[in-house]
Amino acid sequence: MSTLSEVRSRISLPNQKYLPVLATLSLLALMYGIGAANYEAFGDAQVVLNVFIDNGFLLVVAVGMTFVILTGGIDLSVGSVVALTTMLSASLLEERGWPAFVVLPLVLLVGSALGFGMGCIIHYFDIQPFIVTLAGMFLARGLCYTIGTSSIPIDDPFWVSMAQSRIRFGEYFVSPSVVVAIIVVLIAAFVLAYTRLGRNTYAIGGNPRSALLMGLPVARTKIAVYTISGFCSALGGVLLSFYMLSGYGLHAVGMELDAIAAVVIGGTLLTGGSGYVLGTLLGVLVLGVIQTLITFDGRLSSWWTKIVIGALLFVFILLQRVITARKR
Amino acid sequence: MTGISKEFPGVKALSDVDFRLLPGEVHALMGENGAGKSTLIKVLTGVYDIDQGQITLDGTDVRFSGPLQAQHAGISTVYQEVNLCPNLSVAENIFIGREPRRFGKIQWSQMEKRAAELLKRLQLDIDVSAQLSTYSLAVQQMVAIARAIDISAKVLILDEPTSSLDASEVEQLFRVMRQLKEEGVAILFVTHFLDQVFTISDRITVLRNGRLVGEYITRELSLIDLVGKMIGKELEVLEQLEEQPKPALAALERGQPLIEAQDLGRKGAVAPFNLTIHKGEVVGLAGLLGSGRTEVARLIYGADKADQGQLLVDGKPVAMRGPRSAMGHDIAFCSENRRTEGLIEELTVRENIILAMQAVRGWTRPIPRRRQDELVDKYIKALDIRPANPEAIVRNLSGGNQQKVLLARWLITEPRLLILDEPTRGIDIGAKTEIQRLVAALSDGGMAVLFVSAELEEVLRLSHKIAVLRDRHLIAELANDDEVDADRIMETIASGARA
Amino acid sequence: GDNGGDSGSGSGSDSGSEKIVLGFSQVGAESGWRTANTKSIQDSAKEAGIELKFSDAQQKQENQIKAIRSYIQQKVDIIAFSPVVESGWDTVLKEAKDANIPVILTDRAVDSTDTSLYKTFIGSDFVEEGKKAGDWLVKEYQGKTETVNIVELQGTTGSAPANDRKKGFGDVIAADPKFKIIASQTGDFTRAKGKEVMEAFLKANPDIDVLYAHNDDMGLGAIEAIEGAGKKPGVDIKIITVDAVKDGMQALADGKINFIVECSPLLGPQLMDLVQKVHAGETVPARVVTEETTFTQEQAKAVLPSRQY
Amino acid sequence: MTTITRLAKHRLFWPVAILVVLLLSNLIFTPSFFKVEVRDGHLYGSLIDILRFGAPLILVALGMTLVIATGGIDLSVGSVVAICGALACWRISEQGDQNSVGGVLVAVVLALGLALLLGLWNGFLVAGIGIQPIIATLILMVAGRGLAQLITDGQIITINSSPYKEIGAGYLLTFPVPVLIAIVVIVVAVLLTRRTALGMLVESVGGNAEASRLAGIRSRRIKLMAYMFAALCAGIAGLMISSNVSSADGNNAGLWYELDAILAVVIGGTLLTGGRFSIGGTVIGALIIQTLTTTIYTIGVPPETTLLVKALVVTVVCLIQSPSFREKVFKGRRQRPPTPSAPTAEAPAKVEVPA
Ligand SMILES: Nc1ncnc2c1ncn2[C@@H]1O[C@H](COP(=O)(O)OP(=O)(O)OP(=O)(O)O)[C@@H](O)[C@H]1O
Ligand SMILES: Nc1ncnc2c1ncn2[C@@H]1O[C@H](COP(=O)(O)OP(=O)(O)OP(=O)(O)O)[C@@H](O)[C@H]1O
Ligand SMILES: [Mg+2]
Ligand SMILES: [Mg+2]
Repeated sequence: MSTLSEVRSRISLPNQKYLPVLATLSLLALMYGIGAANYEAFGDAQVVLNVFIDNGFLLVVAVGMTFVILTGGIDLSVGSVVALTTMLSASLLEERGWPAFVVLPLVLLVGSALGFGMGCIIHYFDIQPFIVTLAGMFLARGLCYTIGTSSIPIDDPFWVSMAQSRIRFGEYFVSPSVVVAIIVVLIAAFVLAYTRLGRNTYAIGGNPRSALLMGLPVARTKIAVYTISGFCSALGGVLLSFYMLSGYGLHAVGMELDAIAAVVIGGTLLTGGSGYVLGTLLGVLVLGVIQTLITFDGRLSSWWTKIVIGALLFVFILLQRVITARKR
Repeated sequence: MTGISKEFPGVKALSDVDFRLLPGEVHALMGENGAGKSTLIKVLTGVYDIDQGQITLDGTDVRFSGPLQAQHAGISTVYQEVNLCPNLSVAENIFIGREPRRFGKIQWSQMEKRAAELLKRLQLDIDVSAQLSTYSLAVQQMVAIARAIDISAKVLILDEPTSSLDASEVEQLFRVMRQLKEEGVAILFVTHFLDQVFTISDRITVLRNGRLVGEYITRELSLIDLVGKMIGKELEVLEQLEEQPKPALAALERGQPLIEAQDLGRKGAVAPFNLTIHKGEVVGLAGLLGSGRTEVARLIYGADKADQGQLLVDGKPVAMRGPRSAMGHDIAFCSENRRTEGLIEELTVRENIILAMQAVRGWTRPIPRRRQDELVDKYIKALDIRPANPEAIVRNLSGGNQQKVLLARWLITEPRLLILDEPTRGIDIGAKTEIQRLVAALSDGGMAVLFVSAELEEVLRLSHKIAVLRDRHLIAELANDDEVDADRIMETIASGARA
Repeated sequence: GDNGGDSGSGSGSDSGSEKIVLGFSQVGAESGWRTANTKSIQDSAKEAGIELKFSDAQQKQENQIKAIRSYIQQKVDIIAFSPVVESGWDTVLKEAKDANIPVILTDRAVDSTDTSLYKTFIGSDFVEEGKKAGDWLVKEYQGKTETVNIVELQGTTGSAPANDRKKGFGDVIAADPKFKIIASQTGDFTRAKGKEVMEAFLKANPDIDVLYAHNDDMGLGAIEAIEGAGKKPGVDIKIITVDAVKDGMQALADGKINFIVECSPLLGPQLMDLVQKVHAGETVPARVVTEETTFTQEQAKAVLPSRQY
Repeated sequence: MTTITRLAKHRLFWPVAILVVLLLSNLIFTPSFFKVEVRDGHLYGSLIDILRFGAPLILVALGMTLVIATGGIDLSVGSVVAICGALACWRISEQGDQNSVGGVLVAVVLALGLALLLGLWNGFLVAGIGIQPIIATLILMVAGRGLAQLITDGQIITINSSPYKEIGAGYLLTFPVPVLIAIVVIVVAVLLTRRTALGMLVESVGGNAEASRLAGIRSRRIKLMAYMFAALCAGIAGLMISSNVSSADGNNAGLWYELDAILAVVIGGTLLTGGRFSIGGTVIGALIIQTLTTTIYTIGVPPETTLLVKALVVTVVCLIQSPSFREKVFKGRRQRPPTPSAPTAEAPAKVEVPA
């Protein structure tokens, strides 16, 4: 038996399960290097920080999505919940004049409640997450329009200070939203790796039937991940409303796809059970850097922009695939 | 449990069954495939709702809404198919839901330490931090058992835990079971191995066609009686089983080998080996758990790509690009893990059976429906698949019947080499004899068979030649003559000498 | 001084003649109108010898903000953009101001209270366009008393042109109770949706007198639906649209549309002029209105041969 | 067992019931909803509209069904719709005589050829390279839209070709041509999947990929075919849509079609996880969606509340479809008889239909 275990430990190198993440990270670095070589101002570290500033809300949303996808589910409602949050915050703050410390928890609660509701329907009535969250998407977007169809500016002092204050170190700066997003990532990484909730999430993604038969709290976990996703969407919405200082029913259209793409590019399997929040962070950065590359170039027409985004995505995923396949 | 009834659409799985389980006993639940054993267990632990009847635990009426609740009430279960999460590590699979924590934070290192200790108790020495899916089915079964016994429960339910375990692992399991019994745990045990029943159990309850036949004290029941109770008729089966002769070696004409593996190997899976298989020959593979039998079979079939050596078919080297090319050379492979590598659970019995045959013909040439029905009916009868409904969804079949469906899929392709990896896993004795007879008949008819089974007796009974594996090396090839028996093979393995 | 952009400029590697670098963030390419707008800007930038950094926001405000931030990073001389919506620009505009980069708005205003955040705004007034459409209708039905049944094809729900064109039109006709909007639905600014919605309108409402479409494309789709129902567009049902793209003008000249309010995308030359002025430190008016007109069927016939887009 | 309860157990019972209820509910607002008349020598009426506008969606959903059955998903269909419409219209606009039938045929063949190529690309990424389907097709979803706009140069190409117009807006023997095309494709799809072994092989690949591989199924080839079929269907839909309005809009044609198509498939009872699929279910699902859209337009729901209505209907649809919802609701109502009646060979009907 001793040789056997030797063979096995030789086969499963400790870092093997992190390989996709490492591959993504190195490709990302490569992409940044190419950008820095081609565009003068690209090498500036502030460009990287700007990617964080510009994608903090997406990051938070994608973290929530990671939980859902890890269970093998999907949440299409995130973009709409983001929009609803901005709209709700704006209308409560500006049209009702409610104070920020009431509005903030309230909108987070609304987002979580929506997620909770969808989770319950998905679990108890055994309906595919795709349609339930699609209905949730229609609902949240529809609620936005019932609040109003035009965009509402926010000038609540708290919101404005969150939007415009900068956390500086030397000549570089980030926005408070970035700090919030990073904290969310850290908490999520901890929850997934070190708590029962996190491990149950992976277990359900691995095999839901087994998870049930192993006596894991499937109901609680499934509902919890959709609630988390709802919460993260709402938090993302708050960050977006910091970013934009406005509420609008057409904000974050299609953000669910960005979030899903970020999660999947980060190496998480859409079938569930495998992936890391760190990967999601990298996925968001990949999308952000691609976009930055294109604005720095500034010569592409609208359609070439799309084609180039697709092509870069393709090259990236192809390389990622090649690297991980060879090492396996 | 009293008066339990459970009905699925179209099938009465249990009708008015009484069952009791006392503390400090090992109680065997017996019956043919599809008798309702697993259903009884699932009803007891709340996986299914009961239509009728009552469950009493420690004198109080209970009705669980699911395994979680049953676990809280002190019932720990290993369900029939390995129900673990393949994407998690071995240690996690053992401890998930009960991880050692400090301030809510899971203590990974402690968990892995304890998992390793626990598996040592079952004499299993593996890397517990590796993903479960990298291990063979047998190891997974052991892990599931480890999980169940570590939940210090009042009741331990084991549904066919030994179906792919070797004698020594079974021995370890029994040791632990006896220990738990001493501690007053009530153990419910399901198996199709009659000798195991008589070794370990105190009492036996027999089910037949979803009805209770009776409850017996093991000591007072003879083997013959038990079989009689299970199948409900007199026992030609068992007699046949005993009188089956060893296959006659001499009768085989040796021509050109059908299949010849030359230094075939794959890094990390199995060391390069040589093996020849002739037409009409049954070659058995023997070895301990994880010795590489499955790997040998998969390499020959091309399910995994070999990175060394070559394979000759009819004396000509062939490039194995995957199962497809193997099938092109009339090689068939019935895999050990029917659930992940065998059946398509949502499809019907008919579709599963004709699948491989259809795959060879390609999608443009469907097998005419009439022919499908003929073939399927023939094998449903031959293997006694129940329910005998070709349109039943395979997911809803009992474990043993699923195995028969998988077997039927490959038998109808009429290959020249049939690779059977644990084909009798979870199959009742009646059907097992039937399958053994079939294999013998097929080899008489000229089909070569590579036979892998954890049950050494079975290998000995069927094979002309036995290849012995140890630690992923093929160490010996023994002609199955009169001198060879189980002990001799164990000796060979133990000495590790290369022949 | 306003003119701080010079010192830091130079993302272009070519030294020598100091080319003005203009960062322009376009909304997207969601319609022919928008593409014409983009083209006009690109062409006139080339003509004026201005280096244009163009980016397409795909109808997303966050993308526009990202682009503007990236222009600040690249230290362009001037930033111009067509805001997707009015609100939510203060933060990034402040950053631009801090970096001493002047900003010009095109096509649409922002609702910022701090007007120092941008130099000038050049573009159309959507409410005004709606009003013009309403005015024509009021004049057309002057002196008649029976009710006029109007159906409206709105633009994308929530978008500024849809909101404003609806409002302007509604305000004008509200004065007279004989005008009744009996159905109003979004056609997403597209021909296909315009046709589909109009089909449904025709089934549900037997007598429609007037169709008001928020852009030409929806109007053109609706015309097909009307013809399919065996009615004559422009005669049985009077049609008013906004934009005046070429296909629309053709239909107007053919008598299938009755009135088009122009919304000109050809801002390029005017914009470049402003860019040069701002860069040179000259004072510019805070609001530059593009010259826009309206077309009747006769006017359309006259100008059709000379339309550029 | 009565016929009704037997009917109720049919896979398509609930989707059909929902469709019927949705259609009937129109009567309240529009009494003439079911009126179908012949106008100008062709059928005319709301029901015909539903079929006509539903045809492209049915096609796209049909292709999507096969892709989903293999365990994949195709997000690029909307872009393929746009590309094919754009290519065909561009080609026609380039030729001297837009009304030449030959020229139109060439354009159609070109466009559908390109669609097959795009499907091949998707299939290659998924089956050849092994990229997760959602991300593999996302590439074409993003880039394809750009491609379509590249073809149209960002403008809307308007053409004036009566043969081309037949595809999306024509009538044959009073029947709308797009509906006839859709019927032909449905029949072909049914024959292709159920008369050959393709359907079963697709289901087995989607049900358990590894087991299928070991059973010797060429799953790559099957997946490739599924993606190509999906793209072809999307291509035909693209032709219909552009022909219907005689113009190609690279940016808006087929926008968000993928969501509607997936929704149709899911409402039709096919699981997104792959395996068993139902073409009939998909067709009904697509009709439900189109009926909903038409209903919203017809009864005059204000655009701001359209989405709320959609959310409501989708929720109700999926709740009613869910067996466990019906069971739970009925259990509550039925109060569970204390002793179930004598066991018979048949299972008690889980659903009761209020007749
Ligand atoms: N979910 C289900 N739906 C329909 N029928 C089912 C379902 N589960 C089990 N059955 C049927 O119930 C009967 C009893 O099955 P069960 O799994 O209890 O048998 P078993 O005694 O465990 O057999 P084995 O020894 O083969 O494991 C079988 O006929 C089976 O087909
Ligand atoms: N690369 C690898 N890394 C880790 N584990 C591996 C690897 N390759 C194979 N294994 C595991 O080791 C097992 C080798 O044992 P194999 O199944 O061939 O033995 P066996 O004699 O059939 O034993 P069993 O009775 O357990 O089926 C494989 O089934 C597989 O689960
Ligand atoms: Mg069983
Ligand atoms: Mg094995």
